[in-house]
Amino acid sequence: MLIADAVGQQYRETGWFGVLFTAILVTFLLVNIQRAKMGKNLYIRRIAGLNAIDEAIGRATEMGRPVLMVPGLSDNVNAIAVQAINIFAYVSRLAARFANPILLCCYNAAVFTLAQEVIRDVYQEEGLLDRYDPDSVRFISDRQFAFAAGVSGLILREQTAATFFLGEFYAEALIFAETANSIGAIQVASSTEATQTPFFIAACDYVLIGDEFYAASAYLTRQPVLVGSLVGQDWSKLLVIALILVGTIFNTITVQGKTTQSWDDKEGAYKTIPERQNDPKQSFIQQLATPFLPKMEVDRPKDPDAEATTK
Amino acid sequence: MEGNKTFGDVLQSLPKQVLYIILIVFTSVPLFFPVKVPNQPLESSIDLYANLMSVKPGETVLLASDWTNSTRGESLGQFNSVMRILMRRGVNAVIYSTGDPQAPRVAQDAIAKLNVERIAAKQPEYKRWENFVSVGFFSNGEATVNGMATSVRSSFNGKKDFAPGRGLTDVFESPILKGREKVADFPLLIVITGSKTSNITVERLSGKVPIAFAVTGVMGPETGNFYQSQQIVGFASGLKGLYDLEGLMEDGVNNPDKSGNVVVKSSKYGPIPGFPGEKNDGQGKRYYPTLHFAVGLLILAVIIGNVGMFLSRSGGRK
Amino acid sequence: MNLILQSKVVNFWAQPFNSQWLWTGVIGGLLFGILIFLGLMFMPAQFRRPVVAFSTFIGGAYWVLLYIFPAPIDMQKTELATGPVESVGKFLTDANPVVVSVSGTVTAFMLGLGIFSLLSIHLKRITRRQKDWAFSVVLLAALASMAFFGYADYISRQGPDGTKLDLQANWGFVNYGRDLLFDGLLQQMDAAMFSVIAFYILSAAYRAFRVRSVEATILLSTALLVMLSLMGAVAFVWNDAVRNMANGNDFLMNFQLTEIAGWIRRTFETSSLRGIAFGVGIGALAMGLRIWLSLERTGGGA
Amino acid sequence: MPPILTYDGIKVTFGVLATVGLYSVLYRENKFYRFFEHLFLGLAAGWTLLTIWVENLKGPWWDLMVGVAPEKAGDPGGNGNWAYIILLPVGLMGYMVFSKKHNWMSRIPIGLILGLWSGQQIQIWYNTYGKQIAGTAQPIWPTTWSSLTVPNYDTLQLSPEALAAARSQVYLSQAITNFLFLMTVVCVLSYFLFSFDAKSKLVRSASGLGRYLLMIGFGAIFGSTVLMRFTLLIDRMYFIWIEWFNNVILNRS
Repeated sequence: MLIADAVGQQYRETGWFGVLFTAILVTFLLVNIQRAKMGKNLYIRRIAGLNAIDEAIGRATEMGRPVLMVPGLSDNVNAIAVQAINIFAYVSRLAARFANPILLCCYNAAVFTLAQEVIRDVYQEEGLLDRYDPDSVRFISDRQFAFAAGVSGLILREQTAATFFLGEFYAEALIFAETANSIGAIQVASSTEATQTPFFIAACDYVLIGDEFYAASAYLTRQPVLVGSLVGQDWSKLLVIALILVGTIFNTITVQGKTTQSWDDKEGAYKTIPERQNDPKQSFIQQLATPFLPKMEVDRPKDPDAEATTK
Repeated sequence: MEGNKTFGDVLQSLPKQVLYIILIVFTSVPLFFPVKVPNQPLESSIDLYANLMSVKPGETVLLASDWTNSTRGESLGQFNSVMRILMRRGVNAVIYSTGDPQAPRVAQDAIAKLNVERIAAKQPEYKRWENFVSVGFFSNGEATVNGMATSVRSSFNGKKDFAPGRGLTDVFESPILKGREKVADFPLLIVITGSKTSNITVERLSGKVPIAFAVTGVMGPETGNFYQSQQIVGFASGLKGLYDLEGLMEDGVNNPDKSGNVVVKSSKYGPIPGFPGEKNDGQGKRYYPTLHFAVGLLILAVIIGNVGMFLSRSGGRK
Repeated sequence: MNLILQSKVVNFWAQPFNSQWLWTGVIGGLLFGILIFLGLMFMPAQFRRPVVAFSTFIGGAYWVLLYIFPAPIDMQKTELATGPVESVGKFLTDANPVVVSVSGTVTAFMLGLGIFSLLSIHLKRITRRQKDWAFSVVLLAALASMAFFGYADYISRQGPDGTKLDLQANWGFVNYGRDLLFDGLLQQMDAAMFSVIAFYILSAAYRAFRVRSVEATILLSTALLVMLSLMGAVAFVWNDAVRNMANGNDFLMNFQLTEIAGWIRRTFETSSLRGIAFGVGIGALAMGLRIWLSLERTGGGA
Repeated sequence: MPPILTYDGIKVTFGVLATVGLYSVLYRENKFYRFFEHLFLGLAAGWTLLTIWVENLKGPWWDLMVGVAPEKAGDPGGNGNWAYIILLPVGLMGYMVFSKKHNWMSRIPIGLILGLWSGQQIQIWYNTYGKQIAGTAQPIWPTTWSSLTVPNYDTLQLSPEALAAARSQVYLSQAITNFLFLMTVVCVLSYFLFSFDAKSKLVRSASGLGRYLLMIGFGAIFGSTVLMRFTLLIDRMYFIWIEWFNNVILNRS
């Protein structure tokens, strides 16, 4: 009984490791954000796709055609959508200065709300609120292919000169990319869905691959917080790499040995088996990742309103 | 300009519309002439089949049906095959959806069609409430699945389905949900999806219950990732996976056919029977041959483009 | 929290269905909410960021706590917690459905904003007789009829004999209307738009897949190999050829098309996806952290 | 009665019209497409409007707030938890976004949703990636040299024990594969290191290699996902030619 008080389910056996690992990552991030805030200037490597943004907007201005932005098809307002909107805030700032019309098409109402709010702020900060048209940030549809149809319709009718597809994109990615390509618009694209990236690579001018998307706002705005967190992310990646390498070594050594035991998840216990090589599952790193939880029963007093509460 | 185009340039700049028309022809004509294509099932498909066949009759599985008609081309076939296996082995199913508000209806329609087929074949009907309950749709997928990790009962709380003669009744009064609290009380969780819900399920439930997937081809690679790290026990991906499944239902695994030769071998499993003679093929059999023509055309187009490029390059040098 | 929002036993927070006390509570709560609303409206500007930051923090705090706070071991719903730690743990797990419905509800209220945006844009277009205003009429008409038939159909399916409507024979006008609009049109258009991608793949591949650079060549050749391996017939023929050549030699058997493609996918596809996933995952974690603690300037953090 | 005049016939015909209408954009943007595009958007929006109440508010909010009516005599029914009403004003704050003066208030509900999302990220990170990290760490040195590649278990007849033992071995080919897998993951990860000076030779070569390995991965992804796209087109063609033209128009089925 005491054990239940002392250790929670998630800390049994090696369960604590997951929590600890996450904690370390979080610390990495916070520490580096702090470092950056204290004015330590940190290096970021060049990201080709992002330098294209200014070029694209410039081109749109010359042609006097609108810039179209799509913050992905997130089901709800989440970090990916927020990140996309952060980048679009930068884009709209430039567009606002050049008095270039913008068009921001949203898939989700909450994202639409946020975008509406953020973009308005941008124009306000630039002191160009008179140039801001609330209808330039639109909700199109929250049905994937209705959205696809609507956006490609807009691209074709408005003859957009530059298009930005940044965020969570799925199958519709290629519809946007090819439609934009057919009217010769510059496309800067990125999907956090790795499975869509090849299609963007095939059809778009500039593609941000995977993580570059999260690096974007730091790269563009150089806000200390963002840069710091980016460095923190790198540290975290190095930690993951380190863990993988250590794990590989442990694993390689472990399997050289032999065993007559094997863990049975259903039983929640070891059972004896004829001799064979060690299962990599029994190596140190594997046990950290997947704790072998023995069965454990704790009996407690029954709840008087149990009937009522379980109804 | 148009005049002095070399042959290479022409090959490189075929008008889109022409390609499109050819594609339509290539994907239409073969439909009228279905043929059986030889095939070797993928290991992941065999694992899926084996796991489906290993559920004991009378047991109840969780079935997340997260597809609608927009991925009908792949998901409907997969759903049908999975349901056929469950029905024939007398396994009950608790059907819920986190993908699309419409998914439950689509699933029920599909089951209704399968029942017509069963009755025609003099097999018992797969009855609502006694063989399957439809829990319905959950608008906040992440959180619901997260809740299932701690207690299925609390996350399905208040959901109702039609009980014969009683109208809408709390699903937990259904015989097939008797005494099932935790997700671990179910022998298998099957996710048939056309969207990302499969990832959500793995993130929240992996390790708590055996999970099997039937996903659309585009989700295949990601799913393979989970499969390899043993977060899921097996999966069918896209039309290929479906065609595998239909084949396995015909031949079984390590299972000699009439003429005694084993069609599908796997050292992982003992003999697993199939359902020879019953209606096993559906969409897979119908679409898979046509797919060959479509992909063939794609490859051809790429080759033509490259040939054109080389021609005009060498032309440039002269 | 679960005491306030999910108590099943009657107490101050939970009242029987349709009892006058329940409605008193509802109205009282509403008035209270309106007061807060007004309070916020006239609150001095310097408190705005803190308020937003607070609401964000509270939201995240629940999941973080749920993650790090010791969860009771093997706790059944019908059991009582023993000791303070357990009772907090139980509270957190029990609160799960409440948090779910809270986030779900707040999101749901937002949905209306989308419709609002659509209406404002298209009504404007119609009243000002702007270009394509006729199509805006189509859009609004479709919106109205879908909503009407959908809701009428939903109503008709409530109650004990709702199951009847699973059979087309028992359908009424509204059921047909909904079926035609939803299954007949909306779903079909979904599928149609989805399948348009096939055309675009063809044109994109034709245009872009040229062996210009090393990278392009690698990408192209892998793609071709995998595609071929997934074409059952091709794979079968190739494998057959190899099997005949190999006659029993295990090593040569590895050159079956499916083997090669499978190996590439297992070795490179999965691994590169995983590499990307780690990066993106960490990115999302970092972003989540920054948002949760409102460290960012633009975006949700105010 | 000919199938074209039955309800199902009409329904299918509508579907075909819509499909053709949307396909017409492949030729070029035209009024026909524009009509179906707006029809599509309208229907979708109507459906959303419907789901706001039916799917997202009635069950998860209203019913919890006002409780459920007793079904049969003696059944107390579900109690209502009136405090849920407080979510209404919170949700409505989002609508302030259109106000010139108080638009900031829309950030409160958004903040709440974002907060819930961010918290979950921290909660699920390890559950998602922990296993994959461990799964990436595989033995890269063989345990046996008896055979360089994995023997074909199907051909050699082994007792279950012997088979299990044989399976537990790591053969050279597996070791190499594992190594390549490991290398790909590591190189790809280091390709996404942004803050390290590219002068460091190790990082540069690793990330350079990473980019090529990525391309192999992307190629494979393209190859394996492209088929699905065609499948859906084939399904459409089946719908038009078989389900409509053949079964409805020619009335052969």
